[in-house]
Amino acid sequence: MSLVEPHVLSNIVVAVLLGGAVAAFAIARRSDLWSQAGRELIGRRPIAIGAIALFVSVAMLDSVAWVGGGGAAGNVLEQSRPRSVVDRMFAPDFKEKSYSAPLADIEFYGGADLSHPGSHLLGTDILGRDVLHLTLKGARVALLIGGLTSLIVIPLALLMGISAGYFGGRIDDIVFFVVSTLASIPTLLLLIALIMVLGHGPVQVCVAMGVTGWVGFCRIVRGETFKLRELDYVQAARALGVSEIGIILRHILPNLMHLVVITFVLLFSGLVLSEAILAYLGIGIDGSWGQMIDQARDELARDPIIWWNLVAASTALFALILSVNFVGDAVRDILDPKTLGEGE
Amino acid sequence: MRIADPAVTSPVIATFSKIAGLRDFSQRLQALRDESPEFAALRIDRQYEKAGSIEGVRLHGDFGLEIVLTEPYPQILYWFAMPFTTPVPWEAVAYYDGEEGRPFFKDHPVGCGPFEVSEFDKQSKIVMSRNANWYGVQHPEWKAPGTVYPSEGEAIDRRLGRLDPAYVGRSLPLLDRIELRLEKEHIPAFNKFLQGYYDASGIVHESFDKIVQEGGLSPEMAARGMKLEKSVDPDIYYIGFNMNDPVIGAPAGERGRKLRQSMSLAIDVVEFNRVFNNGRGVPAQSPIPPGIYGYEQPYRNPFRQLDLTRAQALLEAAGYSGGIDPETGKPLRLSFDLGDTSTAGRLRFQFFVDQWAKLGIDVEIAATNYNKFRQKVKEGAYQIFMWGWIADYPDPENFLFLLWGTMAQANSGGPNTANFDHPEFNRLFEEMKGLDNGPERLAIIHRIRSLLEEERPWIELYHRESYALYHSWMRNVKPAGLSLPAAKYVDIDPIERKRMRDAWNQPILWPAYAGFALVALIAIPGVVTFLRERQ
Amino acid sequence: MLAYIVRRTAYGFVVVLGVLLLLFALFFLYAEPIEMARRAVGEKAPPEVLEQWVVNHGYDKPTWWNSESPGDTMLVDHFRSMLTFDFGRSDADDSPILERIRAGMGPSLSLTLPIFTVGVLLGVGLSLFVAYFRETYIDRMGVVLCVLGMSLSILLYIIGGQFLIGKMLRWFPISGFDASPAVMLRFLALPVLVGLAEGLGGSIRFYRTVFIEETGRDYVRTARAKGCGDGRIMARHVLHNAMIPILTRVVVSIPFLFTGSLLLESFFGIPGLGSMMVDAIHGNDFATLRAMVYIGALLFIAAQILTDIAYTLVDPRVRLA
Amino acid sequence: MIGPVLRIDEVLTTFPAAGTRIPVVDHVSLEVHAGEVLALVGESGCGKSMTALSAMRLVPKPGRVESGNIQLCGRDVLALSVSEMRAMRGGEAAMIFQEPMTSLNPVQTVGAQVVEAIRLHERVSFVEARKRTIEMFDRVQIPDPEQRFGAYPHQLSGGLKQRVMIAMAAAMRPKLLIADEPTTALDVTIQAQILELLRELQRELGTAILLITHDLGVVNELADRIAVMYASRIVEQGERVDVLASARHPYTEGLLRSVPAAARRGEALHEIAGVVPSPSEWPAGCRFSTRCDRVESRCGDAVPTSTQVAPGHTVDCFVVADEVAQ
Repeated sequence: MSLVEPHVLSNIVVAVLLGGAVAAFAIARRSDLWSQAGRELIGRRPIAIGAIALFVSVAMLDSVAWVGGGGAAGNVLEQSRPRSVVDRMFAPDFKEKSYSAPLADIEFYGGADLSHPGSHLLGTDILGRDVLHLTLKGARVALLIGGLTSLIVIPLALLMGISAGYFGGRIDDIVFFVVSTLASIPTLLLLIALIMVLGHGPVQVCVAMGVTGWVGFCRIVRGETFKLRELDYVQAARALGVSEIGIILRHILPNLMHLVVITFVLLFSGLVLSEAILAYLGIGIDGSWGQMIDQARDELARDPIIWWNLVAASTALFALILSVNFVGDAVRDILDPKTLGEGE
Repeated sequence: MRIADPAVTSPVIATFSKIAGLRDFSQRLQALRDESPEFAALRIDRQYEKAGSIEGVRLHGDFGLEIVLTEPYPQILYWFAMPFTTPVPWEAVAYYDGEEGRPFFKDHPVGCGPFEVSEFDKQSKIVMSRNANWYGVQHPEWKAPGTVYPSEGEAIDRRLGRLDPAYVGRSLPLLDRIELRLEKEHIPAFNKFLQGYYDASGIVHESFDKIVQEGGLSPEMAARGMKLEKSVDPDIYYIGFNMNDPVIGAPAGERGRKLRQSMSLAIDVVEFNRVFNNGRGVPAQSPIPPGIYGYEQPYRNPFRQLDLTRAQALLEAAGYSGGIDPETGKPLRLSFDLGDTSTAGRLRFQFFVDQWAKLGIDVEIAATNYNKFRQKVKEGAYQIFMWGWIADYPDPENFLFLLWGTMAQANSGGPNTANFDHPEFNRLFEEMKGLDNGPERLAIIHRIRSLLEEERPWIELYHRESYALYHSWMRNVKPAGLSLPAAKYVDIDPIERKRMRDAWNQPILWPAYAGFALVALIAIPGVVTFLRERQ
Repeated sequence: MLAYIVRRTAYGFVVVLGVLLLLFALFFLYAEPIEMARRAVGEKAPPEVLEQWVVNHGYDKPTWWNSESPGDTMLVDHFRSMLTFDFGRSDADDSPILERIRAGMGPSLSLTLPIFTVGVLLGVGLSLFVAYFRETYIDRMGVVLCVLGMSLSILLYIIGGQFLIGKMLRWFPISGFDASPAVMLRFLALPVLVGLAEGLGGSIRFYRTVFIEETGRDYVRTARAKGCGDGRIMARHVLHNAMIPILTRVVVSIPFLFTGSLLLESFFGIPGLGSMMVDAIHGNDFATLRAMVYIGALLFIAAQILTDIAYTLVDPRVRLA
Repeated sequence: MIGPVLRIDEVLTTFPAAGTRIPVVDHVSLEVHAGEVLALVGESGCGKSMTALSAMRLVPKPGRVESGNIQLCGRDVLALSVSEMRAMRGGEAAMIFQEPMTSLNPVQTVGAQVVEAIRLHERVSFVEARKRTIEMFDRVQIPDPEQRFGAYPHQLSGGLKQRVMIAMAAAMRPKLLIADEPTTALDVTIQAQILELLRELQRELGTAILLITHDLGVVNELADRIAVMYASRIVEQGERVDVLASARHPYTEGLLRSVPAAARRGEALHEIAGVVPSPSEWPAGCRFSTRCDRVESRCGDAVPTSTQVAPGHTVDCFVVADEVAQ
């Protein structure tokens, strides 16, 4: 047993993220450019941003967990498991024996009475688990896929892209070769092969997605750095004897930040959608909406049709992606309408 | 001889090596091939001839074969009934050598049945068409009687109309072509059956309730003229424990045994079948499935009846009171190792985990891909697993050897993945396997059964029940498991099929028109104003 | 020109070597050959058979370096077999891979080719329509619909298409494949429809952006000022200039014509290369996967070279240096 | 011909923004007579180009001409059919633009683009059109015209590209040539050459020119009359001499004083306080009132109307109107 329990770790991560968000907010407020962009964004897409905020807060609440306080009497296992805030919104024994329709009071097949009649807002799945609960928990996985992968993609792409674009020459040749090689392999296949090698699990899937995902952004960073390097004030800084690292940190990196923000938003939806495909291939992440959809797709063949599983998971997925796409469009319009051609 | 040919890499060579001299022959052949390339280039029958004969196989005239075994092994008779020992003309083997555009022999089966394989696509379909050279064909020159539809049969055949006089005397086979399709997604496949694009199908469990009600066809389906056939498969699905594991296996002694017993008592397989198999499946009491010698319908395994109170008591006795592991002070943590990462599988395994959770045991699902799983098995780094076994031949030996110490994964890499190596069991098994069916054998099987009750290397789950559906236009179907000899009697009424298919598949087109109208309605005002503005 | 093509191709070849090295690392460095053998031959096989399988498939050789005979390693074998297109036999069922690829190409193409051609035509056509009505509610609705379409998972398109069009409305058979052309059309209609619907949102939006960007350019104003009509401007000026981004997008998707669509093929029971890959994934069939990934990469690299050459034909500004 | 070549009367052109429509050309009236050069002057973003584009009915979407009357060669531009308007453009009235770099189609040879301009209006063979194009190239002093015919825009310098643009515009001997900042993007030496060329053409072909510029030097060089725009409105209009020598509107005065001129060597360069307000910040009444050094309280209340200060010289300013009245 490791020293740090997973739930403690995730609590720490949440704290760090919140701290980071506050810090980022404070920094952004001081900069006119960013605070103005932020205001404009909120003005343009209030609903989409609200939806994303909702998803994020659900995911956060599902990440803050602690042991104890509840659990069925006498069941040591339930009591010893960490339960998140979202879990605590549902009773620990909020389970039926099998399917029940939304708000039903008898089991869908078999017709036995439910132990929680009329209280499963979105019904239950084949194991009798509350669908609303599962759907809410999916938010955390979706954000993990998008967030963790971006944490891999963005620094990697920045490191490689800036060094290639700034130093040029040999380094550029090598980076460009690696990028061409990775880009040549069909993404989905490379992803699958990587997951086969790395194994299953959320971290492995995110790492695999990161490895396949950084290439496109790296190209953009490389091109932009190329341009920035030639700018007068960068040349001037170099003439004044500012160190290379200093120039990169002070002049290059800040001017790439808008690209980072745009890429993050655009990357996100692609990643979450790919996970759904991976789920179909049996190599997705446990508890994701993709997995729920995959589990539920055959249930449409039942009579009467079991639709709420599929609808709940796909609506949640759709709503998140849609909001992110809408916000992404707006972010691109506001921050940089030119550099990032669509679809490339 | 082909089984012994190392180039064939037959998966059953170990079994047939009980034939005296087979292995010697195999080694001689390999040695000769290694020594001289000329030998390896020889025609296959010359190679076999030169390598000498197999000691334990003697010819008796044109139709007799005497085989000597190195040890008593009555089950070999079953093996001889399997496709491995189908006679094969060496000419065909020599001809299909993969050279000059000819396929390899293994990709081009040669045989003499009423149908021949005319297309074999591993991914999607097998097409069989009437074999013009079948011995049963009424050949004008041979003047042989040919094979015709029988007029006699079992009582049940008469009752189910399989002996329709309209068919009696017609020459076989009745069909020109049979297509077996492999579909990866079972729901679309089943829907296609319902729409009449397939003549026969199994039932997917999701649509079971629509098709089958109270054990028979639902009125709607019966009205369509559909027919249903049921059978129990000779197989067993089970959860196994790695008996080498220090917590859950033999090293834990009495403590481990009680833990296994407790966990076995917590699994409600009836509920499992209800949730996942629409109640199909016979709850297993021992490794031996129905239809196999040694299966006794009334027998109930005391540790395979759901009894949470007793399970908790046993857990307490094992020292894990309320599921708490005294070493850590936390619930006992075990891992359920799987080589299946599909989401459908995930739900099934979650079911078991939920049941053990009721005892307070914390079982973690460790689903990896198959290779990783095999690796874990090889390294012995696994605790609980789930597996199934389908009979190769109808003998209890074929099931019980899965627990034989000699076959243990850890000892020999054999299929005894539970690594169950119990001296008493081994002795009983070795005694049982050489015996013919009879009271003596049954008595040993009873002793094995009660030994397994106590030891619990497995939690026996269920034996599958399969249901098959046929459309009304498919005639003379008699279920015969996997074997196909009955296919020559089957007939299809293509006119009826066409009629029904068309009737069931009337497209509903109005939404398309409505959609177009809607798009037009929305777009037209915009286009009109736009064009007007331009002027 | 020729020198450029030669140099570009040479670089492409270097990238191919890089891809091969990566594939080798991916597929050979972690899988235990003996376990692959067990999976392929069957649980019931005795050890000597497994070993024989490993030898037959060449997985018993030293991985990187063989001091006795340097040419006899898995690495060398890997490069040799890939570069000569001698893919050997599948790890799962011992079928010859190249033959299966040949057999699967037809069904894959019969699915992807209509999706590709109709998709490009429809995408360009509809986006022209939307771009023409820009800043009207038709354009705004079009964009919103595109984003909606892009936000749906392909799984939902397939499930929805099969359920709604196949099962409820019964327009087309739910799935299946038939090699005879007349029947094939009926079977392919639904997957093609689903494939089109899935890709259309993204491509319309992409082409629309391209067209709007191009129509906003100064030379269009010039053309207008000299009396060009809208149709002529689109056909003679905008389309030609928009060819460059369109070409990039179109050519890059050509490899997928051959590798097929993983999900569509397996859901609709089309025995193409896509479903072959899904099988290979489920069956841990590395030999097949490796061959398919390699072919996919090869086609992609070839397509890139073609794109670069095509640029020089379309855009006079690109000089061959 | 009777009447002006171009007559713009109370034209209002708007763009949608934030729920309302913002005027970019706000009730502007002006006339260009045959053979004369009218310079439309003002800071960037004051609506000069939009006025010109309105005249050609080329206002980019989503902007549109809301009201007013535009007469081009005696025909009502706003009432013409699409195809009639198309025939006007390039035929009766041609236009050249500020950015020769981007105003030519990069993937077509410059010759083909001029040929297209000719063949759009006249049914002539390609060979004939090519001949005329090369003549035109020669006329606008493109060296080596035969060879330049097949060149792509990126192969030509900025000056040459602008010459091609002029050749294209002049190919059909239009009655009106609208030149939208034709020299802004060019080097000073090239600027002079291009201006010279325009003047020659005007003289030879008798073309009226509507010259849009913010460069008063250019105006001095070429214009016969001047119209000064500020914030979508015309504030002062008159003969070149009148406006340059005795500007009356405070904005025009400011503009003139901010030009470095030999006459006022030694004086500090004037600067108009503040920046041009964006349309959302336009004050009610006189739009210059926020920056005007002669502002009075009434300036914020109502829009000043035109006052004639000399024959053909009008100014929109309350203060000036009072001075004149006195």
